[in-house]
Amino acid sequence: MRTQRSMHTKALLLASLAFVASTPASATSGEGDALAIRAEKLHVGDGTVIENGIVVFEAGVITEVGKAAPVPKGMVLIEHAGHLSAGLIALREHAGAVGESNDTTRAVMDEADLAFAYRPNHSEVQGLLEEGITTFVLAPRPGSLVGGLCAVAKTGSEVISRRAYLSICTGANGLTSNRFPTSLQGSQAELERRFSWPRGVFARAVKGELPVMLDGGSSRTEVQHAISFARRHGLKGILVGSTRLGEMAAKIRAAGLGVAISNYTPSTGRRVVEGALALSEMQVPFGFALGSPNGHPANLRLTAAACIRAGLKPSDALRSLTSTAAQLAGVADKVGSVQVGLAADLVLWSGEPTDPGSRVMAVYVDGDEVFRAEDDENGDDQ
Amino acid sequence: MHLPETTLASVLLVGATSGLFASPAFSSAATSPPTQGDLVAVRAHKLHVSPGKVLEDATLLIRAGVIVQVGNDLEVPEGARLIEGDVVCAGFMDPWGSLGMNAAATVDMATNAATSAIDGVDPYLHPWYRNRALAAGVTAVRVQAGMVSARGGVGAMLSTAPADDLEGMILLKDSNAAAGLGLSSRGNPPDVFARISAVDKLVGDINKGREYSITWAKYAHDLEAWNKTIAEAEAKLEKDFKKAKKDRDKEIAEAKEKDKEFKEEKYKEDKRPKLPKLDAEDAVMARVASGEMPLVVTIHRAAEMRELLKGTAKFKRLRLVIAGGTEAEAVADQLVARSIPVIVRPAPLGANRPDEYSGHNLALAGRLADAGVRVLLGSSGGGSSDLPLLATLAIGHGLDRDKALAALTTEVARTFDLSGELGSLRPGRRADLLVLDGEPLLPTTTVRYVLCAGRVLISPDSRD
Amino acid sequence: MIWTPFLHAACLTLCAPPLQDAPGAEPQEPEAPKAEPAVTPAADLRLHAERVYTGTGEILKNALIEVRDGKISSLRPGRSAPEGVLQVKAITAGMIDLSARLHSNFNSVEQSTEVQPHLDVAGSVNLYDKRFARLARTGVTTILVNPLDRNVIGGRGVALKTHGPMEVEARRLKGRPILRGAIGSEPSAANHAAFGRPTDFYSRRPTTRMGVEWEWRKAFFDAVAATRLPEKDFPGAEDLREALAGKRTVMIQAWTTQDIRTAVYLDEEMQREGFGDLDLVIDAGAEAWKEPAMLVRNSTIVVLPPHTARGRVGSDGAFFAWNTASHLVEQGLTICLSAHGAGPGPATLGHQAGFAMRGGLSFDQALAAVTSAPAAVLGLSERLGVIAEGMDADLALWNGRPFAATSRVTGVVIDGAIVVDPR
Amino acid sequence: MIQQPTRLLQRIAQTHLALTLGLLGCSFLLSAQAEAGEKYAVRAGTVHTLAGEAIPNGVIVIEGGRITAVGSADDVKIPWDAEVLDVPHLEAYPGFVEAHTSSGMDRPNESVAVAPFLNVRDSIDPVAFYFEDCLRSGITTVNVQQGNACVIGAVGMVVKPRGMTVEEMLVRPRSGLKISAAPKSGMSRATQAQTLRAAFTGLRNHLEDLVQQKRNGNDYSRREALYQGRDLSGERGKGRAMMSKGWTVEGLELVPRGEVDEKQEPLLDLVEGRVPAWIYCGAPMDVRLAIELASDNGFLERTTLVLDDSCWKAADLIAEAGVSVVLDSTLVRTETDPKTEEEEEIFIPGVFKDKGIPFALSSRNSSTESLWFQAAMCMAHGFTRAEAMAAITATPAKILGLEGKVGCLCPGAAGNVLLTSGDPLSVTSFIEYVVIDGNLVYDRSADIRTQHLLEGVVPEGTESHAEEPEVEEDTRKKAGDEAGDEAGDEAGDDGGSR
Repeated sequence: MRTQRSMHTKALLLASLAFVASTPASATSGEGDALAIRAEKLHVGDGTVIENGIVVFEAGVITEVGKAAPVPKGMVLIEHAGHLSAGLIALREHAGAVGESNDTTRAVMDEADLAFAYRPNHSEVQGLLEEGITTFVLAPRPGSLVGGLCAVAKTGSEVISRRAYLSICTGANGLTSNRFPTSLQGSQAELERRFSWPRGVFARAVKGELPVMLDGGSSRTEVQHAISFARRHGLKGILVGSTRLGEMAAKIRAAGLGVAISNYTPSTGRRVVEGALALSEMQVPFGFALGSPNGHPANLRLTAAACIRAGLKPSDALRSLTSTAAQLAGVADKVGSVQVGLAADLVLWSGEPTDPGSRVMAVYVDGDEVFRAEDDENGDDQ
Repeated sequence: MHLPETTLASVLLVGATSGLFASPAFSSAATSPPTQGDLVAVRAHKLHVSPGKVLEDATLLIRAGVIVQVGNDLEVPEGARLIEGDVVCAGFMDPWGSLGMNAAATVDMATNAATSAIDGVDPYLHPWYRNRALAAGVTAVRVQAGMVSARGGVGAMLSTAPADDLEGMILLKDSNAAAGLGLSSRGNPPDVFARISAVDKLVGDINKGREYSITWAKYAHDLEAWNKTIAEAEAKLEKDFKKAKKDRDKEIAEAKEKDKEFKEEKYKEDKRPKLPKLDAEDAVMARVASGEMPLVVTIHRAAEMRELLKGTAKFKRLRLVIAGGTEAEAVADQLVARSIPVIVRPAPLGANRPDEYSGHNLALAGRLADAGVRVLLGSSGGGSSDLPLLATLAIGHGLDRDKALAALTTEVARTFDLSGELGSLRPGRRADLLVLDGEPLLPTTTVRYVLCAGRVLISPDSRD
Repeated sequence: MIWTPFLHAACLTLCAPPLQDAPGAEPQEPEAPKAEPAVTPAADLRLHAERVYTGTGEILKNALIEVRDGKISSLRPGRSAPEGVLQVKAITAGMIDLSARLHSNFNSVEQSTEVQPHLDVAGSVNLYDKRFARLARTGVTTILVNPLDRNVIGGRGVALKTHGPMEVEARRLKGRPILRGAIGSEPSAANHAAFGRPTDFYSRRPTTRMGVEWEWRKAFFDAVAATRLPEKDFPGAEDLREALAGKRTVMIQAWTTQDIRTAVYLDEEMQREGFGDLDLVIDAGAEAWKEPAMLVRNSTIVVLPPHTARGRVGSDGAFFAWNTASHLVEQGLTICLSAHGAGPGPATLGHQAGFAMRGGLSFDQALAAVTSAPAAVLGLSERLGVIAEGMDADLALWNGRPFAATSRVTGVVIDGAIVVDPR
Repeated sequence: MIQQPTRLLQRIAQTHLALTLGLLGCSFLLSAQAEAGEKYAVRAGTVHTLAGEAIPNGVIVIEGGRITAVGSADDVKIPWDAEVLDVPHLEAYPGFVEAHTSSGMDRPNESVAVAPFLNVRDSIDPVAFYFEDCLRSGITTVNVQQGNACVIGAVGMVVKPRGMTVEEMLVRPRSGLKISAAPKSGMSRATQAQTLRAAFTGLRNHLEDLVQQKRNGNDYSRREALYQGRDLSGERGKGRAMMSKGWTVEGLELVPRGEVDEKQEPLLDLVEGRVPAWIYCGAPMDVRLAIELASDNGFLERTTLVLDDSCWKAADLIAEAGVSVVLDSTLVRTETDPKTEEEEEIFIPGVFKDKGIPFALSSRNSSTESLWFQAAMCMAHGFTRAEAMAAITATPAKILGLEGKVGCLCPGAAGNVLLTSGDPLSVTSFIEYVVIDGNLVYDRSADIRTQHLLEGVVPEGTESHAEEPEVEEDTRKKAGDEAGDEAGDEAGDDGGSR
């Protein structure tokens, strides 16, 4: 139950700000240098692993992938004695939106656009690169009924999709004690009103063009309310924030929703892992939420490893970290796997990508090497 | 004169014959009711005797909870229970845990150097918490009262095996003394001024402990000398008694003649040495100063560490252990020179971490190990059952895999004087071991069997 | 107006010729069980009890109860217990608590404005809350969940069984709709006067009992006015009009005499104004014993708070005499008992019936006060409240004489399923 | 009537008062208000002695405050000069016994951690509302001990709930020293155990110093005793060798008992087994500490454990130690399994009955859920009537060492009789009369407060109670009572960590 909650007092950068033509990006997207990498094991992302696979990319886009992919003459070929996979994707992030991520003065901020709050070269964002995270969904923090529109951003470079989700808190997280709504029935009534006569973003959500990010809250009943709400209005999108999704797997599948698994912590970890296993059994697409800077970026792979320890297949875990997450975020055409035509977001590992014991040797975003593990001899360290 | 037996004097008087860990305080086989024929054989494709030393296709024989034989082609004696598996290694140990402790005792700020962790151990905790740690492969946990107080008192090493009473849980009664410098408690960071004086106060307490042991040793010596001189004096008086009696009669006679008052001879002897004042806290610090017990100091900032190392340099036999050590790289050379181990907390701490952990980096364990520092991994009370999983994070950020396994087994045993009992799979050791279906510390590896003192506690069909 | 007399008729017939089962004294001659072969069609569940207190005033001895798909299919006294059938000492109907206070605290009331008649508390009920199971264990099979009394008009209550499907909509009992409100100091507790800059929306009216009364009257007057002047309309006006038309029961929490009087005067004013007549139920009417006449005049039903050793109850310091229950029943009123929660130990509804009997209430009146009377308030008399063929199979199984301090509920059957097994 | 807070507990008793009571020793004193020789008789519909068959149409004869005869009307002759209470329509029962409470005192707890030199006599408030309520619910003997928030607390006393001064209420002056194995606020179980052991080592060091001084021929402690006015004549002047089952300091006979420091003397009495001990255990792990402390220091036989409802888990340990216990007022404990989050209810008196551990019940509040209600709850959970009644009469009397003196209607016992309108465990019956030491002390028809509670209206001619007295409720909020959402989300990861 919620007594007086501590509220963020920082104001949000309002949408009325002059639209910034192109988001400030450190790496100028587009003309990255041409490169080819051969790795002992190349994880395509759909479960297949190519022994000694080669990936070739030019101008930030992958052109060739394969065991005997032809390397154009004159192009540099890097030999990597380890694994290579697509960059990891986190589904609910606050890094880089320092203090801008929710506005508690009004319950509904449907037009607020998190893309404007994203500062790519903030130190919090750099921390993600060291953990192999190349793309993430920048979402508002819980606290308001409708927090705004989430953006999908490349770590350290530009926003690649400005309207990834409409963030909604149907559970107790959306309540505060000194403005409407202060009760669950109040918030449900308001959402019912907004979605029964939808305008603007609500109309696009009801039409299915704009997926929603539903923070269902912690108790199973609140998660039930979120699922039945989504079904009632035919909404697509993902459920976040609850550690008790395991028992609801069947309902979630029936509603056609995806899930973002919360971080593994010693006290709630057991239910998070059970939930992930139940979801994977019911073939519910799920990715991993991260929520740095409060959650350390290493939590992404740690949570995946905890699920593997409990029985999840490593290939399913990698798929959830990469391709499934890209599908859920609606950017599967740009990132999420090592395939021709996609962005050259690649990570070189010293071992299995889903083993937290493997080191991140190098990270490429849009073909540019943005991180290299510092070692005395350069390149591979075995 | 009856010497209170808890004082240090009795130990010193008796001399260092019975070292603490050899005395039966350490109940190795006491936990499992060993019948003579309690024979278990464990066969594995790869047997990690100790990190880095692996035997292929080896067998290990356990009798009455103790490993008796390890070798390649040992045939299994009939009547022994045979367990087979891919990989066998020693049980993991959490050198900085709280499993088994009463919650309030771990955050108690009123503890002092003499507070015993045993008084805070709760044997009635729900068994589910213990089974969860066993299932993760953790077979022993070092626990401490007052984990964030200035003086945590005397810690203990507990076994995670289920036991019906307190004695059954204890592996080692007095494993260490503890102190905390610059730690935040219940969320609020420590007062800056308190931090400055804390190091001097700790060094002062160790010094007081040393002087305490000296005064007691001196008292013991003086007492012995005094007893000897008194014994000699008595013997001499005994011998000269006849003469003394004759002289005395003569004097009485003379006095009567001159009818003067007869005055007895005044007998003088030097006074008996005074019993020094008893102080339980100084007694603990004396054992620390004499190196009998390691001193685990929970400390994070480089400035305080430098101050601590400088202040404790003069105690030659002090065995210091750093817990936390977020900025320990700055003093890595001194730590290597004085062979001071560091217990690192490998947890991924986000922005809402306690103040003293600011600057915490998952690569700390790897960098310290590369600099030659003895590294241990501990959960700092954050759940021992997750320690093996968190250890993989340390490996993923630069800690060598064998050093990580050592940090959970042999290094812990070595730091707390348990090398003869735990940490490796050699004859004479307590049979705490894990049977895995893959290399240790991999997420894909599952723990199939867990044995504590030869008793099979976790097996594939008993997984709950 | 049509509703209330029927309600009373049903209750009076129950209470009028109480079969005086002298408290404490056991009826002497147990009937000889007739040996008759059971040839009835297969039943889901069969129970045998030495005494079945049906709640219709009739006590069946050595009765065999059969249950099929959630309903009581047959009830035959004077039989010996067939082989393998669950045997208990006594069975009563499942108890009903109209004031179980099982809301999720501040999440259960919309405090942004004082009058929220249309908001349904079902949205904030957490069926996984452990107190449902605890209530079931004490023999309470149905409860009314109301919003927290922090608003003048809190909204709609929801009647739920304490065991069943885990969705609120599936478990909701479609009985008589309930509108929850409060009079006294609680609704204005969080409000403060708007001196200087109003810091939050709590610096508003009402801050006194007068203010609370004013909000009540304003709400009803505006609801009626809205039929003519559309600009007066507000969300929930329809609920208030239904209340005036008697289609929705109005349950008002009022501890002290002055608050009970305010509630009755409100109803009488509505009648004088010709707006309609409220079907009034007073919740936690501790001091109803002081002026029962006005309650009789207004045919109001009173839900009494739990017994207390000190006499003083509630936030307004009302004095709850131990004989209030018997005193009100003597005056011809219908009363219900409540336990305000489901603590382990003695705070159960069964014990409240026992303490009411200590104050002079007869056994049958006490049984009615925890079964048939609350069922009637919920408008579910045709399903709950008594043990008869065709009724819901909600049963409380006792290991001794019900409501005695020396016996307790050892088993519970809800919708024909054994929720707590006495074995 | 509002009680003014009387003297605070920490005022140290004057020496002369301690001396007079000390001289009276621990012999069972029946300060009977009735002058010796005054006779009283009760004739009731049935007399339940609880030690045999109920006697229909029974008679109880009380002379000088003591029961001299119990039997049926035709074979027990009522003395001609006895005042007779003839109530053939009522049933007679022995008075109930509250084995341990800290109610009825001005302030039940003392801030000083180790204060064995204090006595509850200074804080018992004879006109406290608690004692009036005891009469209403049939409690005729109460053992008042200091509250549980202490390390080593004051010496308690057994009183009857009748009398204008503490001396009139007295049944037994030194009923035991209160010790707590559960942590006092600001401490944890580790520091509490450490302080407890330090108190006994402190006693031992003090005695050894005294013997050492005597050996060295220095009379400092004698001079100090004289200076402080501690009387060294007679018994106090003589030394006695220390006899204890725990540990002894030889040579103590050299030290006159009067010279032992006033703060340490009660502890010495405890170690020598001359004063019983009441040890409060707030959790199962405290039971181990309590038993270890009692056996190490030689007073295990005279120890009674005062248990929190969670201590049922340590029942085996208690059975092994062979001590008796006073149970918490919560008879049904609800525990949540951290794995399945299912709730399980445990009936605690049943656990102790099955293990054969003698236990006494405690009242939950001083009127409607008093001892009779707790006994009724036991019957509801399967106890026989005899077992339930014994837990509030005979067993607590035995625990207090007053077996055969209170809690029974047998010749030689105190004249404490309850006259009830029916089965005392039934909700619908009331206690009509209470006789203590052969004096009628309570008559329900004259009890304005019960009438006010029962009828709401205050009978005319009696001033209305302006302010209702505070009834001491067992208001410790049990964890499970608030809005119990699914627990376990924030439960400690190891059950033990912060």
